Amino acid sequence: MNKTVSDLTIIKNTRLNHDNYLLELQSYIKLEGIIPGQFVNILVSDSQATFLRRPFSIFEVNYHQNSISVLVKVVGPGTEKLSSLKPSDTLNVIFPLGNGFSMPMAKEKILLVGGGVGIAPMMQMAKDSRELGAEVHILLGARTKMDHILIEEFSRFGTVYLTSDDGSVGVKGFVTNHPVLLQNNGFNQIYCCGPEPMMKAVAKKAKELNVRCEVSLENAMACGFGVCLCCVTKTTGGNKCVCTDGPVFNINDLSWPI
Amino acid sequence: MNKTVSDLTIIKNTRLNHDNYLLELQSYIKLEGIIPGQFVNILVSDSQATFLRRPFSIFEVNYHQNSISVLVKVVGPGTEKLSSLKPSDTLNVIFPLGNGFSMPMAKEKILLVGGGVGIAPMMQMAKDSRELGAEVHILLGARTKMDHILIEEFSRFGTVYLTSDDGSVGVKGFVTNHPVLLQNNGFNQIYCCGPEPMMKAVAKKAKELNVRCEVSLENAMACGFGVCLCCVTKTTGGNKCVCTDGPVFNINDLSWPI
Amino acid sequence: MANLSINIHKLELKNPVMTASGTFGNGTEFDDFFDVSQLGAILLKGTTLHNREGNEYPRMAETPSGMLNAVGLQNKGIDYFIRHIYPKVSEYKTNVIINVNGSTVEEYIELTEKVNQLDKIPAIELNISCPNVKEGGMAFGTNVKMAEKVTREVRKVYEKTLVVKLSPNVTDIAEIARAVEAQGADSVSLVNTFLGMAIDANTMKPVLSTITGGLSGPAIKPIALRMVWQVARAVKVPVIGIGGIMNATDAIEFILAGASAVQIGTANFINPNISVDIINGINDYMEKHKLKSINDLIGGLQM
Amino acid sequence: MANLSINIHKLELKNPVMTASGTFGNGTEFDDFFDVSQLGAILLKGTTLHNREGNEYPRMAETPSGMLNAVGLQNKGIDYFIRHIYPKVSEYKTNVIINVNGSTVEEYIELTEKVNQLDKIPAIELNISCPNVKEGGMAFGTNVKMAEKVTREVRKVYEKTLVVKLSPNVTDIAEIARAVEAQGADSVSLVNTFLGMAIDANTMKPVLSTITGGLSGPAIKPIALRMVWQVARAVKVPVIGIGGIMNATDAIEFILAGASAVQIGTANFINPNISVDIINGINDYMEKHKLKSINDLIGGLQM
Ligand SMILES: Cc1cc2nc3c(=O)[nH]c(=O)nc-3n(C[C@H](O)[C@H](O)[C@H](O)COP(=O)(O)OP(=O)(O)OC[C@H]3O[C@@H](n4cnc5c(N)ncnc54)[C@H](O)[C@@H]3O)c2cc1C
Ligand SMILES: Cc1cc2nc3c(=O)[nH]c(=O)nc-3n(C[C@H](O)[C@H](O)[C@H](O)COP(=O)(O)OP(=O)(O)OC[C@H]3O[C@@H](n4cnc5c(N)ncnc54)[C@H](O)[C@@H]3O)c2cc1C
Ligand SMILES: Cc1cc2nc3c(=O)[nH]c(=O)nc-3n(C[C@H](O)[C@H](O)[C@H](O)COP(=O)(O)O)c2cc1C
Ligand SMILES: Cc1cc2nc3c(=O)[nH]c(=O)nc-3n(C[C@H](O)[C@H](O)[C@H](O)COP(=O)(O)O)c2cc1C
Ligand code: FES
Ligand code: FES
Repeated sequence: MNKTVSDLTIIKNTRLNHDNYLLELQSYIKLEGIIPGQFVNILVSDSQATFLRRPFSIFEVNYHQNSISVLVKVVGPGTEKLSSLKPSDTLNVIFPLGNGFSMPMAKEKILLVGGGVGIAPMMQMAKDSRELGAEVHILLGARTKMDHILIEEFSRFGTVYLTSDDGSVGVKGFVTNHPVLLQNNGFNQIYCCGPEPMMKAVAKKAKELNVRCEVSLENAMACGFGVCLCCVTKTTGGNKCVCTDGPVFNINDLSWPI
Repeated sequence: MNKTVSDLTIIKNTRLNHDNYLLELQSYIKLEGIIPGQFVNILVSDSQATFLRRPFSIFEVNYHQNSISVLVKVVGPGTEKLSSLKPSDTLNVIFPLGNGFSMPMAKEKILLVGGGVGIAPMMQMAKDSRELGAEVHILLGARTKMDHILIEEFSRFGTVYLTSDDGSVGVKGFVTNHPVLLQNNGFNQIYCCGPEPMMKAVAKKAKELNVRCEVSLENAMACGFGVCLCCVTKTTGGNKCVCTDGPVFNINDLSWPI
Repeated sequence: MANLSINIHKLELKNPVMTASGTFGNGTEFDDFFDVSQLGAILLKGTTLHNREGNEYPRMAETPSGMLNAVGLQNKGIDYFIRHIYPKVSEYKTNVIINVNGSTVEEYIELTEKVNQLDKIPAIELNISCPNVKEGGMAFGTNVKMAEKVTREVRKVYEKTLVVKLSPNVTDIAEIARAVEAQGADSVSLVNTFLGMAIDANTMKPVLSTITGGLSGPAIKPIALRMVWQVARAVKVPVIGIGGIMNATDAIEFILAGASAVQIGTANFINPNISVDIINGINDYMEKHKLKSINDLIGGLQM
Repeated sequence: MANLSINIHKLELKNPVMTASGTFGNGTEFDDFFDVSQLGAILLKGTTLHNREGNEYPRMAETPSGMLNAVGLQNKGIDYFIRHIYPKVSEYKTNVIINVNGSTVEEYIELTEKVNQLDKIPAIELNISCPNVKEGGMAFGTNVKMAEKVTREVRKVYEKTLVVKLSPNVTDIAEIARAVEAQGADSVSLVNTFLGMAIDANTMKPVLSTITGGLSGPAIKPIALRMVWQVARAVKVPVIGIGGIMNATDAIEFILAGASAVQIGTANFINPNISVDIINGINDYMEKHKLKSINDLIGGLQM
């Protein structure tokens, strides 16, 4: 769909754990053809500390009820404010933004890797990929058991694997320590979102395994729709905007030293 | 009491009419010896448009329940935000500030004149004056009947007279058109708060009648406790701070051309 | 509808609202949001003779009521522009203005000569105030002699409307404005960004890859407004006001201070529709104040 | 508790947190809120030789993340100060510094000579940057020659610590800093306020009686921080950072940029206790980052 600036109404705000909230937003503009990996840019009004909008991945789209949801991890004043909102509060949102993931084909075996709040774009991705007939595997990494959220929801769409830094759940260590990534499991594609060091490690692994891999970057943004040129990342084709040419990039196009 | 910076909790927010709200605030610091005409300076957090605090007259003090209330007229972003607050929300407040009115003696006949939201400091003034044994008369001016609020509450402490610009209630015209001010009614003192032109007109009248008169000014303030020197008014003794030397001034001390 | 049209030298604006260079892409990025032909003019992003990759990421820091940027004139160069972007933007039914940048006077001249060939570009904005490049940029705008020189030389090769964009990072901006006016500038636009800096106390490092960057947004509005007021009293050519304009009231303040037109910058990031909203807001204000023509508002500050 | 003590020339500070002149009254106004002796130093409000009534009301305009003031050095003059205020403030167990103002070099000298007699005043801050007075003030701070002259002449009559307070309304603040250092300044403090303006679109009038005023508050922080960083690299004397510091993190940013101490201004209006909170916040930060002495933090920016 075309980019739009629109007031969305909060239908539901669910506290998932100590610092993660799931906001469900009603749209009055008809939602159509949103691609997993696209994002929204939210104006956090009424907060002295937030001048610019705040970008969030689209966590899930519900075309039936014409709503989208975003997963918000509280890290500063903007996310703090968002986490405190209540049903019937409204948010001014620009969406849908960015390119989104390239979708797998039927029968393809894919691995979605999400670290921390980087799991956000993976829910819709898992759902849509499953619908397209792909075989979906989902590897989720977090610091501790307490930080792992939405495992059940993910497992509706694929096989879930877990890692935790402290070993309190799943395999101890980073996602790249998990056997599912260590061994060549015949994945056709790997999709990854999380902290940059994690994405680089996964990209490196994918390269070794010779598997096509896309990562979703989270560079700091001022506009979100390609006019300020603040969010650039180096690519083989020069500096590209993460907000329009991304946030999803094929790792081969990035100038990462991997 | 000494000036303090303290978080007060909203106990009640009552909508009085289309643009006036009465906020009742619980204090955890013991309230004592607050003088009618003193004010509080409220931090409106969570609003992009309000950097400085917002001053409000102390409308009423309830020593029993250790609370104070303020009357808020919505005129801009700060007052808008305050009007939207709910019980259990907290406000950071500096109080009590300013000098307050000189209290009448027992048996004195006094007239309190309030125009618009200038009625705010008059409630506690009426209450305390009545308690001191003064004979209290209260003249309230507003634009229309709809803008008149709290008449019943005022009438608990004295005789209430009304004017309205359009004549929809009380005497038509400004407060200075009301017979109670036009004739010499033997008032010992007149106390006035409202828009500056009104206060000047009342001051002029008081001078003609040769009645002692105090007015409460509302100059724009940055600090509220005498350090920025932004809020000055010209007096016979040079520029004085409205926030510390006032807000209440004897009209003879002001350099008003009356 | 009040009459909002105003001329800046030969440039005919249907209303005084333009978008600021570097904050509006090539205009086409706004097609999804509104018809940019409604604007008085659009300023394209800073253009140079050759392709420039700009500075390293991070290029942005949020600040209280503002932001720092260190983009550093990333653009594909004028030839790419002429081939790929010009055909699209020349379809717009509004004035499309190129923001011209160079690191030497010769570069400014060569670029201007190329732009001069473009029929559908009725004006250039000579950017002598970019704080984010190592060579040229702000150095031209903070030195009277250099500002004079580059204006004089560009004037020689350009006959259409020449706007010179001034830097606020100076002791006396009116002096620079008078100097470029004397060398033939048809208008001055101000302000570009203020040189600022952000530090991340946690990492103990500068936030921007370039350490310093340009401050924009409402934070700078009071200073920009003062400068526009000073310059409008110092020069005879029309002044274009820029700096922290977020709504119609802000725009009106600049016009009252003496600006004949305004540019909307950072506000576009926060509300992509803001520039049309501002046109409507100015119209409403004029109707409320019973002003028939925008000329009645320009410099209308009462003292 | 980390070691927060630091010396500025002969001035011994128990911590690097001072309050900025004109925002802290005479200190006594804060007695209800906290014990001001906890501070590294307090800067008294701008003092002149003779009584000054200051400018007409209105003197203040709120702006995005900041405020404009046009107080214009209202004070009762040095003789009144010596008689009525000095006895009180000299009781404080911290450094009490006078902010010295004049409209001529002679006035600066005469005032300094009087202050020199006061045992309990270990330093003066020479204000050559007040934007709100018709004569003198900022004119001294925006001109190298004049800044040099007033510093040189005052230096001749003053042997205690001489801090010169710089104006940010200049093209090259490092140049001015170097100039006053060469003339004997023991330290420079920066920045004073930025010249700005506010207009009320409704009334079409300037908000301030003086039309322009001085901008302070977080809005100016990114520019002030950049200037402190530039000056700290340009001079050898200690630098005192000022401008929009609202919390400990802001203060730490200035110290990382090279400031040996900081001054808290407008923040005092919003939270009268902020200066002590900032001392505690700096201490917490140093403990968290395992820094033993404030010297380890000064200029600690990693690039
Ligand atoms: C395309 C995109 C998609 C995103 N999707 C999500 C999502 O689905 N869920 C979610 O919770 N968050 C997501 N983020 C991150 C989210 O935008 C930030 O957490 C948010 O803007 C922080 O705002 P704040 O005011 O709470 O904190 P701030 O005060 O702005 O920041 C707090 C801390 O986080 C750091 N930080 C903030 N933004 C970024 C960034 N973009 N890159 C690196 N560091 C940063 C700051 O430097 C600071 O240290 C996404 C970001 C992008 C660019
Ligand atoms: C000592 C004192 C006591 C006060 N008591 C009360 C009270 O009891 N109840 C109440 O509702 N209000 C009171 N006020 C006024 C109140 O402080 C302002 O209405 C409030 O600060 C406006 O904030 P805002 O953000 O809503 O509007 P802003 O955006 O700050 O202002 C909206 C409009 O009101 C004007 N304005 C704001 N403050 C003042 C002022 N001080 N003088 C003149 N014009 C002003 C502005 O110029 C603007 O046009 C008092 C003011 C003072 C100084
Ligand atoms: C991200 C960004 C990029 C900019 N690029 C340019 C540019 O290329 N050329 C130019 O003259 N000004 C550039 N500017 C300055 C703006 O045009 C404008 O002068 C400045 O931002 C102040 O206006 P504002 O506060 O409304 O944003 C840029 C500003 C920003 C924020
Ligand atoms: C109301 C007010 C009055 C001031 N008076 C003086 C003064 O008398 N002398 C002086 O050197 N600076 C004066 N200043 C400037 C401050 O000391 C400080 O340099 C400036 O406000 C920037 O710091 P801030 O952003 O923390 O306020 C004044 C500032 C304000 C806001
Ligand atoms: S965030 Fe502005 S171009 Fe990407
Ligand atoms: S408001 Fe600051 S002195 Fe009165």
